[in-house]
Amino acid sequence: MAEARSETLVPASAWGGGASPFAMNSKKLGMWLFIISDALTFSALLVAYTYLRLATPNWPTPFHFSPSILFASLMTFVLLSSSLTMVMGVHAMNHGHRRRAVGWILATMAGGAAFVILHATEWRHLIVDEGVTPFSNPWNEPLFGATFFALTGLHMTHVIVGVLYLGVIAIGVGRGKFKPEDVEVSGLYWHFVDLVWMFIFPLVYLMSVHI
Amino acid sequence: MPLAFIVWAFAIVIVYVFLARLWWFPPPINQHGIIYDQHFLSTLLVTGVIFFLAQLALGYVIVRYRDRGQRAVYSHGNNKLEVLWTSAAAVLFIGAVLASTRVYAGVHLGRPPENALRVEVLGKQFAWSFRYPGPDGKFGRTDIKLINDAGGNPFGLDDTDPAARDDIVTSALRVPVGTPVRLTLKSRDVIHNFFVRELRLKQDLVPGMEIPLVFQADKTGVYEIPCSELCGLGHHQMRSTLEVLTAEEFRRWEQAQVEQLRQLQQP
Amino acid sequence: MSSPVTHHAVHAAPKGFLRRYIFSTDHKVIGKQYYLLALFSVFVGMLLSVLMRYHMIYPDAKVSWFEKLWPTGAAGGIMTPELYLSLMTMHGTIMVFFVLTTAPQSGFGNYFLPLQIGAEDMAFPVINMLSFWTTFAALVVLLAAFFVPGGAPLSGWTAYPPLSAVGEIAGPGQGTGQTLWILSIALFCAASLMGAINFIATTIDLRAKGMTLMRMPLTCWAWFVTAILSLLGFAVLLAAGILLLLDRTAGTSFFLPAGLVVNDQILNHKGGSPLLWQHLFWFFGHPEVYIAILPGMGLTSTVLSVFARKPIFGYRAMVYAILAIGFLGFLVWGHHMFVSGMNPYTGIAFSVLTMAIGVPSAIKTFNWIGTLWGARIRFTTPMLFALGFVSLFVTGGISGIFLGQPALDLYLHDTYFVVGHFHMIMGVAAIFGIFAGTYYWFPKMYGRMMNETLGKIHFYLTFIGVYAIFTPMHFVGVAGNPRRYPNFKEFEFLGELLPVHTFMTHAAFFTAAAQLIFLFNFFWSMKKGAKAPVNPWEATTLEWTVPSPPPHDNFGGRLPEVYRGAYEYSVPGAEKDYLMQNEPAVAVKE
Amino acid sequence: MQAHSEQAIAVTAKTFVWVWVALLAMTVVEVLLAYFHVPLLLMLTALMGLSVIKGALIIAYFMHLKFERFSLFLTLFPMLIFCILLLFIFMPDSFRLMELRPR
Repeated sequence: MAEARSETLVPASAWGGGASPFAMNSKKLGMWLFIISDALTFSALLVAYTYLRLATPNWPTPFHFSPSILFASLMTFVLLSSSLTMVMGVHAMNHGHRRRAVGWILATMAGGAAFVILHATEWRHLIVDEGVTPFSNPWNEPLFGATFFALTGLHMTHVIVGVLYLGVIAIGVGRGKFKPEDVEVSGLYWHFVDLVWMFIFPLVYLMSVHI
Repeated sequence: MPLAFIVWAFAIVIVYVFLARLWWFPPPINQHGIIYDQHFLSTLLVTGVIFFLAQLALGYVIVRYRDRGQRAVYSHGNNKLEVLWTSAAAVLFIGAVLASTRVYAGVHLGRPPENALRVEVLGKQFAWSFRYPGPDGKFGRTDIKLINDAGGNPFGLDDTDPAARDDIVTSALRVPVGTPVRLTLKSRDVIHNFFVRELRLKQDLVPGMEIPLVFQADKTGVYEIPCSELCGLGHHQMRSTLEVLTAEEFRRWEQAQVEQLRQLQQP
Repeated sequence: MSSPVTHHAVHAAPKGFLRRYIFSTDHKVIGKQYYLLALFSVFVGMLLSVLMRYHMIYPDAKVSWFEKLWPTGAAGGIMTPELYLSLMTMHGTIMVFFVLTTAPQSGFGNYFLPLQIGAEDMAFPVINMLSFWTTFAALVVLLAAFFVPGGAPLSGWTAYPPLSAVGEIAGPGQGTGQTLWILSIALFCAASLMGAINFIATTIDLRAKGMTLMRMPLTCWAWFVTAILSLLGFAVLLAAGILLLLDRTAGTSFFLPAGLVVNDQILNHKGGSPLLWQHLFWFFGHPEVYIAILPGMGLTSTVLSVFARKPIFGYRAMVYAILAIGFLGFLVWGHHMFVSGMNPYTGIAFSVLTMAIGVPSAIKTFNWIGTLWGARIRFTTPMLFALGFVSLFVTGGISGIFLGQPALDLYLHDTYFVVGHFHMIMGVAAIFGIFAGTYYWFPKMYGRMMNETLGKIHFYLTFIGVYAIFTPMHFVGVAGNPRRYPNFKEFEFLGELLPVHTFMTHAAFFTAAAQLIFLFNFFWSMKKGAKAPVNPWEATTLEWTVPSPPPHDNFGGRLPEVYRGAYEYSVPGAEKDYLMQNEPAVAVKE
Repeated sequence: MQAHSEQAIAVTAKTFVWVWVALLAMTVVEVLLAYFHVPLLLMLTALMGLSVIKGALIIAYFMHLKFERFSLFLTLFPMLIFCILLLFIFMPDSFRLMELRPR
C-alpha cells in the first residue's frame, strides 16, 4: 500500500525516533518505570493485607493515640517534611545553587534517619512491651504482626536505601560531579517512599475500625 | 517441501486418534458426566475443524508458494479479511465459553438437595479418609490434638461428644446409587485434589476451607480416586475408591459399620 | 552521559579481558552471555526431563550413575519418587525462568533491540550488566539446591503452599532447597526488573531518526510489550516471594491457615490462605507465559516475512494483537484456578476473558498464513523453524480452548492434557522461536554462517520428535492421567496408559539426541562456518546494515536514519526485491 | 500540562511549602477521623480518598509530574492503576474464605 511509503521523511511526532518523546533524559524515565514496578509490589502487599484482614473475623485494633498513633503521626510529619526539603534541594540545584542543594539533601537525609529511628523505637516498643512478633501477639491473631512487620519493614528498607542513595548523591553534588537531573532522579525515589507511607499509615494504623 | 507432508500427516493422525477414540474418557456415571461429554464433543468438533483447516492451509501455502522463481505478491494486508476473521474468532470463542458456563454452574452454583447424603472428605499426606455422620445424622466434634492415624482416628474425633461416637470413618467412599451426595472437602496439611474420572469432577481440597461438592452417581461400580494436585512425595500413591452401591447394599454396609462401632465402644 | 539523542557519540571498546568479555557493558556481549546462559540451562533442563521420562516408565530400574549424582535421592541407583519430583520442579523452574524468559527476551532482545532501532547501546549499560550477573547468581543459587541436605524442592515450579511453606516436615527438599528456590526467584525478579526498565527506556528514547513506533520491526514490538509485562508481573511475584520467604523463615502465616497437622506435627499457624499465593503467583504466572511466547511471535513474523519475500500481512493488526495479548494477559490468571476453590462467579468471568485472548492469537495465526499466501518461500533453516512455530502454535493453542472453559477444566485440570498444552505452546513453540532466532541471527552474532544441512536435519528430527512427545500427552490427558506422578503403578486405569508413556519416553530420547546436532553445529560453525556477509538473508532491518559481527559502537558513530517500515519485500519497481529501512527515498512506481 | 521541566524551575519554592502544608493538614484530618467511630465503608472511603489526594499532590508537585509532558502520565499511570484494580479481583475469594472456614 502506498501510504506506508509516502510518509514524510521527517518524523511527524515525538514518537518518530531521534528524540525523547517525554523530553526527559532516560535516567528519569528509568526511575519512573522503577517506581511503577515498586508501587505494584507495595500494592500487592497491601492487597494481600486487605485480603487477609477481610477474611479474619477479629482483627485486633491495638493502636491507641499514645504512643503508637502519636509516633506514627510524628513519623508522617518527618517524612513529609523531608519530602519538602528534598524538593527544595532539587529546586536549588536547578537554579545552580550547588552548596545550598547539598544542605537540603543533608536535611532530607536527617529526616529519613529520624524516621528510621522513630520507627525502630516503635518496633522495639511493640516487640518488647506489647509482645507483638511476626508470628504471635497477645490478641491471638498472628497475622496482625506478620502484616504489620512485613509492610512497615519493607517500607523501612526503602527509607534506609533512600538515605544511603541520597548520601551518594550529596557527596557527588558536593564534589561537583552530579548534574541537576541526578538530584531530581534521586528526589523521585525519595518522594515515592513518602508516597507509599501515605497509604501504609492510614491502612495499618488508622483503620482501627472493626470490620 | 517435506514439511508440508509432515504437517499434514500429523494433522491426520491427531484427528484420527480423536475420532477413533483410541484413548478416551471412561463412560460417565452421572447426569453431569453426560452433559460434560456432549460439551466436550461439540468443542472438539469446532476446534478439530479449525485445527485441521489451519494445518491444511499451512501445508498448502508451503507447497504452493515455494520458491519456483515466481515473484511474490506485494501486499500489506487486507483490512476486510482482518475484520472478518477477528470477529469470526471472537464469536466462536466467546460462544463456546458461554455455552459451557451452564455445565460449570450446574456443579458449583446449584443448591444441594435436602435429602443429600453428607460425607466429609479429608485429605492428608498421603491418604484419603471419609466420615459419615452415622445414625444421629450429625457430625461430632473434632479436635486436631486427638488426631491419631495409627489408632484409626484421622479426623481427631472427640469421643466425649456423643455425636462423634457414632461417626463412621472409612478409607473408601461408599455411596448409594441414584442418591444425591454432598461432600465437604477439607485438607489437614497441604492441598490435595479430589478427582473421579467417571463423575467428570475435580475439586481441590484446600487447608483452611471446607469446600462443598455435590454429585449423584447413577451407576453402580468401583471407581478410582487419584489425588490430582501435587501434595508431596507420595502424591502418586494417594489412592482411594468410590464405590457406588445399590441402596440395599449401602444400607447393609452402613448398619454393619454402626454395629462394629458399637462393639468397639463396649467397655 | 545519558541525554537521549547525543548519547555517548563514539565510545571506544574497553580494553582488558574482564571488562571486555566478563563484566562488559556492551549490549552485544551481554546478549551473548544471556544466550549462552540459556543454552546451558536448556541442556540441564532437558537432561532432567529425559531422566524424568526414563523414571516414569522404568521406576525400578537400577542405574549406577544415578547414585553418584544423587547419593540420597537415588540410593542404590534406583530413583526415588521424591527425586523425581525435585527433578520436575527444577526442570520447570529452569525452563520457564532461565530458558524461556532469558533466551528470547534478554538474549536476543539485548543483542538486537539496539541494532534494530538504530541505537548504539541500551539506555542503561551498567544496569544491563548488573541484570545479567544477577540472573547468573539466581541460576547458581537455584542449582545449589541440588547439593544441600534434602536436595532440590519438590513442590513444582508453582510452589503452592502449604507444601512449599511449612518446611522440611512436608518432605525432603522442602527445607533448605525450597528456601534457595525462593531466593533464586527473588533474584530473578530483581534482574528482570532491571532488564525491563532498560528495554522500555531504550525503545522509547533511543530510536534512530525516522524510526516511528509503527516502523519498528515486530520483534521490537514484542520485546517492548514483553518488557512491560515483566515490569508489572515480576513486581507482584516479588511481593509473593517476600511473603513466602517470611512464612518459611520468620514463622509468619500468610499462606498457612489454622489447624494444620503435617506429618503428625501440629503447627501453630493461623489465619492465612493458600489461595492468596495462587492469586499472587498467577497474577505474575500468566503474563509470564506471554513473556515466554511473545518474542517468539515477533521473531516468527519477521522470519516469515524475510523468507517469504513478502511484506508482513497486516502489520498494524499484528501490533495491535501483540498489545491486546499483553493487555489481556493480565486479565486471565484465574483460569489456572478453576478447581482450586476459587469463587465460581470469578471463575466464569475469567473464562470469558480467557477466551477473549484467543482472538488476538487467532489474528496472528491468520496473518502468518496471509503472509505466506502469494509468497516466494525460501526454505532456509530459520524459515523452517518459523513455519514449525506456526504449526505448533496452532496445535498448542487449540487445546487452550478446552482448558479455558471451566466446565471442561473440571476434568482436564492437572491431567497430562495440560502438560501437553503448555509444552506445545509455551515450551516447544517458544523454543522453536529461539531456534529460528539462533539460525537467523547467528551470522550476525558470530560472523559466520551455521551449516544449513545440519540445521535442516536438526529441524526435521526435532519437529517430528516434539509432535511425537507432546501429542500423546493430550490423549492420556483425556483418559484422565494426572500429572506429576513419578510412576503409574498404583492405579489400574494408569496401567493401561503405560504403552503411550513408553512411546513418549522414547520420542523424548530421540528428540534430546537430535539436539546434539544443534550443539555441534553451533560450536563448530562458530569456529569453522563460512564467513557471513553483512546481509546474508537479504533482510531489510537495520542490524543487516552493519558488519557481521557489528563493531563495538554498532553503527560506527553515525546513527542511521530510517525511511520506511521493516517489511518492504518484493517492492514493485525497485531494483532489488527488498528495500532496506535506511535506504533513502528511491523512485518507486506506484 | 503540555509544558516542560523548565516550568518546574519557574515554580517558586512557595508553592512547595503550600503543598506541604496541605499534606500536613490532610494528615491531621486523617488522624482525627480515626477517633470518630464512623461506619467502616465511610471510614475506608474517607481515608483512601484523602490518601489518593495526598498521593496525587506528591506526584504532581514534588515529583514534578505536573510539569512533565502529559504523555508521560498517560504512559505510566493507566497501567499501574489497571493492575492495582485487578488485584482487587482477589477479594471475592477473601469473603469466600470467611464463608467456608471450618467451624
